[in-house]
Amino acid sequence: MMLGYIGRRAYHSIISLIGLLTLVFFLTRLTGDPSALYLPLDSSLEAREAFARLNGLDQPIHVQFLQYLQNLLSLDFGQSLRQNRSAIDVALEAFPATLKLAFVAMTLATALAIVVGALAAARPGSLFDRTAGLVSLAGASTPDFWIAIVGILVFAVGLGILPTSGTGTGLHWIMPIAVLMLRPFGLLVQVVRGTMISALASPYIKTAHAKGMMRRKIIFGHALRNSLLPVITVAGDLATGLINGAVVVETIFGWPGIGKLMIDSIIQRDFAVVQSTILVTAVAIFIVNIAIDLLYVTLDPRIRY
Amino acid sequence: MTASDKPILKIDNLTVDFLSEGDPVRAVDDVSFDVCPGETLVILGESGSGKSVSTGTVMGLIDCPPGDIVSGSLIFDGTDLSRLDEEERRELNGRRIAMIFQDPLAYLNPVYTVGRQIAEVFESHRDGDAGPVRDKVVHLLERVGIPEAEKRIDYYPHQFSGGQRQRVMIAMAIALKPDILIADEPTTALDVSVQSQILELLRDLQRETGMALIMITHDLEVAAAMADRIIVMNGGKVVESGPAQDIFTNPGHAYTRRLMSALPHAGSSPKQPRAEIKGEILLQVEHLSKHYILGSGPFSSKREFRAVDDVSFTVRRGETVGIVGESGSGKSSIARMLLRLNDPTSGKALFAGADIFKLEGKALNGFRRRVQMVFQDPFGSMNPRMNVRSIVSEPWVIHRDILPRARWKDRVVELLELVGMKAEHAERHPHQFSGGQRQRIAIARALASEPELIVCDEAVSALDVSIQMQVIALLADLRGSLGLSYVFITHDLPIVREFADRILVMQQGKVVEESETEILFNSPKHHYTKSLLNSVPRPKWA
Amino acid sequence: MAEVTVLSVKSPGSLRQLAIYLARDKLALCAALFLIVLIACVLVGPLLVGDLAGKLGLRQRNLAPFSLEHGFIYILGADTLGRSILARLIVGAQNTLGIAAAAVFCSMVAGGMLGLIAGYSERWYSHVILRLADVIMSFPSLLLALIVLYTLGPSMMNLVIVLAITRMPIFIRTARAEVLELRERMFVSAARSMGASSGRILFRHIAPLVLPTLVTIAAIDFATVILAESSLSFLGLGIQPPDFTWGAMVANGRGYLASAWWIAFWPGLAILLTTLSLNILASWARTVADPLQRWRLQSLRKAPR
Amino acid sequence: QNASEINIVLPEQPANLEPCGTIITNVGQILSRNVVEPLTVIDPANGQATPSLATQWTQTDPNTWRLKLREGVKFQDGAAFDAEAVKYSIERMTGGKVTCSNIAKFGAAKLTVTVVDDLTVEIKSDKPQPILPTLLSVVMVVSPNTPADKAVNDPIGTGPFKLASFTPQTVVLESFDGYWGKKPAITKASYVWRPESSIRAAMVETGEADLTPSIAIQDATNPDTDFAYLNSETTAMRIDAGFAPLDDVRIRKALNLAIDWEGLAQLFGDDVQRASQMVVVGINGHDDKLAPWTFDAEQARALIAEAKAAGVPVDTEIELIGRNGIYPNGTEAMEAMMAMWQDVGLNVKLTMLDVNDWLRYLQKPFPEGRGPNLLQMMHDNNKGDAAFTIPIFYTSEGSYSTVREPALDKEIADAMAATGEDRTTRFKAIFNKVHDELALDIPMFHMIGYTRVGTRLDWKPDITTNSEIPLANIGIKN
Ligand SMILES: Nc1ncnc2c1ncn2[C@@H]1O[C@H](COP(=O)(O)OP(=O)(O)OP(=O)(O)O)[C@@H](O)[C@H]1O
Ligand SMILES: Nc1ncnc2c1ncn2[C@@H]1O[C@H](COP(=O)(O)OP(=O)(O)OP(=O)(O)O)[C@@H](O)[C@H]1O
Ligand SMILES: [Mg+2]
Ligand SMILES: [Mg+2]
Ligand code: NI
Repeated sequence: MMLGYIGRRAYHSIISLIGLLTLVFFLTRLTGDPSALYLPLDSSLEAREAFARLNGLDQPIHVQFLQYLQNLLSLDFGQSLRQNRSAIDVALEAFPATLKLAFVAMTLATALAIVVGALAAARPGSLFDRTAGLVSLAGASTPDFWIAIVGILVFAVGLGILPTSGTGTGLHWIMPIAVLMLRPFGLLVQVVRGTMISALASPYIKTAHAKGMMRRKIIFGHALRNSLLPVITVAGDLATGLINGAVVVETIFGWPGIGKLMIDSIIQRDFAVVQSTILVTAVAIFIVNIAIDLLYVTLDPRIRY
Repeated sequence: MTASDKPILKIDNLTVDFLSEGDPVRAVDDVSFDVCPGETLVILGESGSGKSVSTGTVMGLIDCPPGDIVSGSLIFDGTDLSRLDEEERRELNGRRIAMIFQDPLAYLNPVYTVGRQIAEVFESHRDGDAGPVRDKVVHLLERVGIPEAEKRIDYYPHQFSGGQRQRVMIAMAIALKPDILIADEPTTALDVSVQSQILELLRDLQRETGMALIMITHDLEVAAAMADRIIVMNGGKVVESGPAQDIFTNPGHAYTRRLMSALPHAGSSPKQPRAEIKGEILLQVEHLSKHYILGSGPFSSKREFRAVDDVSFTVRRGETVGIVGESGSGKSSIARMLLRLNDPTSGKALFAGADIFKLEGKALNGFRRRVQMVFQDPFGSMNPRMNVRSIVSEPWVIHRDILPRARWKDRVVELLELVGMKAEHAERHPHQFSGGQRQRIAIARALASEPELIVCDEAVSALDVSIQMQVIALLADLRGSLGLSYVFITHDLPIVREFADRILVMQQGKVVEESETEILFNSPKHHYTKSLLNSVPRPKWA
Repeated sequence: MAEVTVLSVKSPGSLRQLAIYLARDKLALCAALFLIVLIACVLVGPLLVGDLAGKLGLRQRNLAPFSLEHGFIYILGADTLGRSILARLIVGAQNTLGIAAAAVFCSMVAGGMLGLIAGYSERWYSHVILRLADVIMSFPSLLLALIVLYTLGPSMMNLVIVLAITRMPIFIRTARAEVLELRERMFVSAARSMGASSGRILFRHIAPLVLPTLVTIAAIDFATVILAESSLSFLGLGIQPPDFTWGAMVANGRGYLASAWWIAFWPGLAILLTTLSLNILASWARTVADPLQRWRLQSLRKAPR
Repeated sequence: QNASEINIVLPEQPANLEPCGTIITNVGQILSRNVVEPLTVIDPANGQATPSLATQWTQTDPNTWRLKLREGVKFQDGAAFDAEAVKYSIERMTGGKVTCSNIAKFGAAKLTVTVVDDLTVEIKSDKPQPILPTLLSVVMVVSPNTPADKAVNDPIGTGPFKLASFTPQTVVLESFDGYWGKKPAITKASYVWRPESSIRAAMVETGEADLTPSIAIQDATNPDTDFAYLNSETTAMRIDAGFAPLDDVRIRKALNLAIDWEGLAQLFGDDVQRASQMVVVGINGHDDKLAPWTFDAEQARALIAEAKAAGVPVDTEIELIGRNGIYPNGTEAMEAMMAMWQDVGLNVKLTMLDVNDWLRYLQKPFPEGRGPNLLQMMHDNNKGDAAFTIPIFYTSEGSYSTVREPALDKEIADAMAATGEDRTTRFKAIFNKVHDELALDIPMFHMIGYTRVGTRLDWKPDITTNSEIPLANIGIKN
């Protein structure tokens, strides 16, 4: 039954993926002819026309699309106009950096948020609850670039304990991860807290107390487990948000990831790269969503599809 | 077994309030009682009289606030329970004091297997005795009579029947052989034979370990069978207490007297078949089957379980068909199918000539107005966000033509009063009621839509005898005046005998016997029916 | 947004009652007062200081805060064109809150609605909704913005549409996740057995239990949307100068974090306080709406002892 | 880290390393004169071409130039540098198979290259090319092993450094032992990129990097490390003279007069120079004496009133088209200017566009349905000659031009054909006419760039820094 479900989902996902790519293909072309962007400002009209011809941009759009589909069949995702190489290579090269960042940041944020949120929910209105709420919300609603730049100014320039940016050592991870975590952390703390308060008022929590279970186990075993559904959903959404949108961190800290690549190629109308990055992230996002849906069934036996 | 006379638990002057905007609700008022090792104390009392709250206080399960322990001392084995810190409390709960909750579904965590939930008792109190926890859990489940315990241990609460969940609850409570067991209506969903098995189990435990038992029950036969001493509560106060036999034979307080006289089994006045049930056939069930697909996890192997197996019966207009039978024999499953809440695996059910399972749109809507159900688990069947007023008036919102809006408010109060509740209860939410009160709200809601057929699934099981009689009388009255029909699922033989015209006896998904009430009681044919009728508990002192 | 939940609590004299509940939670009271001040700014701010917000002061660029030399209106300093930050905060509130509220509200309502349907129904359209959510999640918001810009042109309406659409999936998926569990509850069966229509079950029985989580998310999304808006104005889709929002003010100060922190700080603080207030109110509303928690806000009069 | 290894942090990642794209800032700053070398180099002081791979050049007829090539030069892959290689490189540029940005500098000229002998080539053009040696500064000579039909990311040239690696994080150059010239002090240079100016400045401050070009003025706070230099960029507003009321010269003058130039300059720093023409000092054709417009709101109002009296529809809405991110504080400048114009009574409305949208307005063909508009723009001429500026702005065919003045066309054509002193005076005359008489545009400022150079390095930026950072010129202090 589960395998059947996965199969069905995969099938649906492939259809949506094709739909997505088609949509992207036609819609990106609505955002203007890129020829002028690739040539110096003072280049002539003829030069621009020559460029369009060279890159097949002068063809009617449906011809371009058929060509694209045909190439897709032979796993050719097009050439990047900007980078002089295969677009899918560009996308795949950028992806791991983002994935690593997103994975570490989300894992940490979720774990931390669960602990903090659960403890806050255990005693609503307590000092811990209020402080945790304020701090996490402050983190979540401060502009990320603000935190990033101020962080660099303080920790790298002022105190000199962390490198400003770049990749390499473990120290290089600290600030990007911290910045990336803030919003997911803040949001998740709130979600965990809210659902946990309701869960903690359920009768089965009384049973657990009557059994003499440890408070910690009651909170994290019983109440948390029952409130995980929205939590993992939101976490999943935030994770996919990071997969295609860790732009600020990528640009400021110089992690060459897919978010920055996507923005650049959109602004530059590097269509093949736009399509390829969307393909790569979409596959990742679809997989995450399927995984989350499967998780629901494992987490709550009453759920069925 | 000798009950030592030094009380292991002594409660003095306990008063508990529930606070809210406005005046506090006094749930328990100056209650004192004690219980000695090996002794069984039965608490009888009106529904809503504070039985659950006062025993909940012993385990520290009343949330304060909004609960408020105004006064009282709780001494357990020499320690003052109100002075314990969290860790000391934890050490006591489950190991030395255990509790069987009244409402088994709500009190089981829906996302864990029952096995795991029972195992947690062992894990929370890791003591010397080793041995695989799982084996112990299986053993416990077997002791409480869960069939196929080895497999069932990996199932989730929602895959159990009402009575089975109750037994899981019991297994959980007796896991560590506590010094005191508080059993809050432990047998409300159990058929008589399983009930006697459980009662026997409890007595065994008392013999083995000298466990003190505080048992709350509405069932006078059970009370008589178990009690050494009895206290009777009414309106939050203890109105009478004393040795069991004295109370039964010589009740002092007016309420106790009323209780005893309401006992339906006392005078088994042979009932004449009522004449008016010759009406047309309202419901005709043909070869109904329900097979559940069972599996413990999303990826585990599946197997089929026949919960309802080729069941056929009919209900005439104005007739009451009682369904009795083994716990887990598929009674609730039938009810749910008749209400179109679960799809049957096969079979037909015709309501007023139309196949219920094929109804769509308007016809379905009309059907739902004409048929109502009182669920076995009343708490779960009410939206926790709605207050009683909106719960009871919901049918009128759905079916606009039943009652003009202006009348709703009065009608809600009327209905509540019919089932023995008060007008002020209308503004409260479900969690603020006792088990019996919730059950009555559920009945009031079922009556609100003025149906033709009500499926009652253990609808009066949590009510004390006096209120039970009041409700039954109400139902009978409606049957007479409006021609209502009932499918009345219960474990309580005296009640079906009193109320039902015809009875189906079920065992393992099959109807093993069906006949007129009096015929069944006087000359049961199937051996299971016979065993049911014979296992009526006997007073302890007899 | 908080009002939405509150309205669903029908209790006699509910408005007065709510005021009493609000007074019981000091933090929520502060939050509400802050929001009232904001709303006042939105309504009368432009009349009071409207001209000052646009008045150039090229010779007092980046004026530091806390000096009264140039008058009280410059107490928070001046921005890169020497305009009073205080005046701009007041005037900017209108656009900022207007856009964010509209976008968040639309995405919450539309997303929540679709999520309810997707979770409750097992028909084909619930699959379609979910795959749609997948597609939106994979579709870069920037690209969407560009496309809208090129096809529909810049306008406030289009901006809100873009922001609302991109924020929708989280509401869809969260609502659905909760519904998956809630629809298995007994009271849903009970309602169904009474003949309640799917609509009634969804909106009367299930939605009130889903809403608190959605409101929590929406409250934090407020900040996200304000900041996202400013990045869209970079494309020309957002609010265009001389109009501005707090998000644009923050973005404007981005380059000056090292030299003139106050330019980005004050609008950032305004965003933060707004989000914070909304969250505090959301969590207060959650308590009000939950009968099991409502006692926290009631005056519990104990019996004399 | 070795003392002779340096780190450079650039504002933008180079999208590719195609040697034919060195006029793109982030490609040129890495490749130009480091990996690949041009035939000639422009002297920043006077705009004249000086020898590089070509050592001598003579104009044999108006259309033909003969170059002598440097001897003993080798490509980094071992191939020999000779006339064939030069021919190959030029043909690769002009062949149309590779998108070549540099070729734009040649306009529509058709070039034919003939090998005269091993170290001599002749370049023939279809039109007279008086400044061909200047143009040759964009001809980067690549190894004949470079594919001719495909843009590359692994350029091979004759420069003192060869490409060691190119990843999404960094580009590394290492010194090339076979270099024909003096051995540079630096042995290895790593380039990384961070868009945020304050971060780049911080990286040099903390020693993580040694050099970063183009930091924002507000980050250039340390006089010891931060150098200001005129960066050859000139900002301006183009007036679309094709629409009323902008077709009236009084309005155009009023536009120039209405701006508080001193105040506006605050946005761009103390060192910024007020511009009166579209090229900077040092470019052939720049007229020192041409005075910029000054701020005179009264006169602007008077001119507008006068025009109004003459029936010019001065109340028509004028669209002010800006481009996001065009230069630091560009949006602020637009906001400020709009406010100032509104102040003198013109109905100006600002629209900020993204690059691609803005480009439609910049280059011909202009979009249909536009009305009177002012376009924010920036012009960069670091190639030494006003020929890279005047025709595109002011001739009828010029790709940015909104002017149609046959007389002016003629004047420009003559100037373009002229050489030497004559050429200079003619260009100056055109700039004067465009500014004082026609007021065709609103020149704003000659922009200033700031570069932060770590204390370890001995180097100063100059006007060419926006297009190249020759590592060979960088010394190490000790
Ligand atoms: N949380 C609560 N808030 C307010 N009132 C409550 C709450 N819980 C229980 N009560 C009230 O306290 C009284 C005692 O309830 P309790 O559950 O002890 O009754 P009970 O004797 O167990 O009844 P039953 O036999 O019906 O289970 C009831 O009137 C009930 O309405
Ligand atoms: N959702 C389910 N999935 C799997 N098995 C189920 C499910 N619901 C009920 N069962 C099984 O079907 C059988 C019949 O259950 P049902 O609830 O109909 O019993 P019942 O006759 O109402 O018993 P009780 O008197 O104890 O309430 C039980 O053995 C139970 O374990
Ligand atoms: Mg009770
Ligand atoms: Mg049942
Ligand atoms: Ni009973």
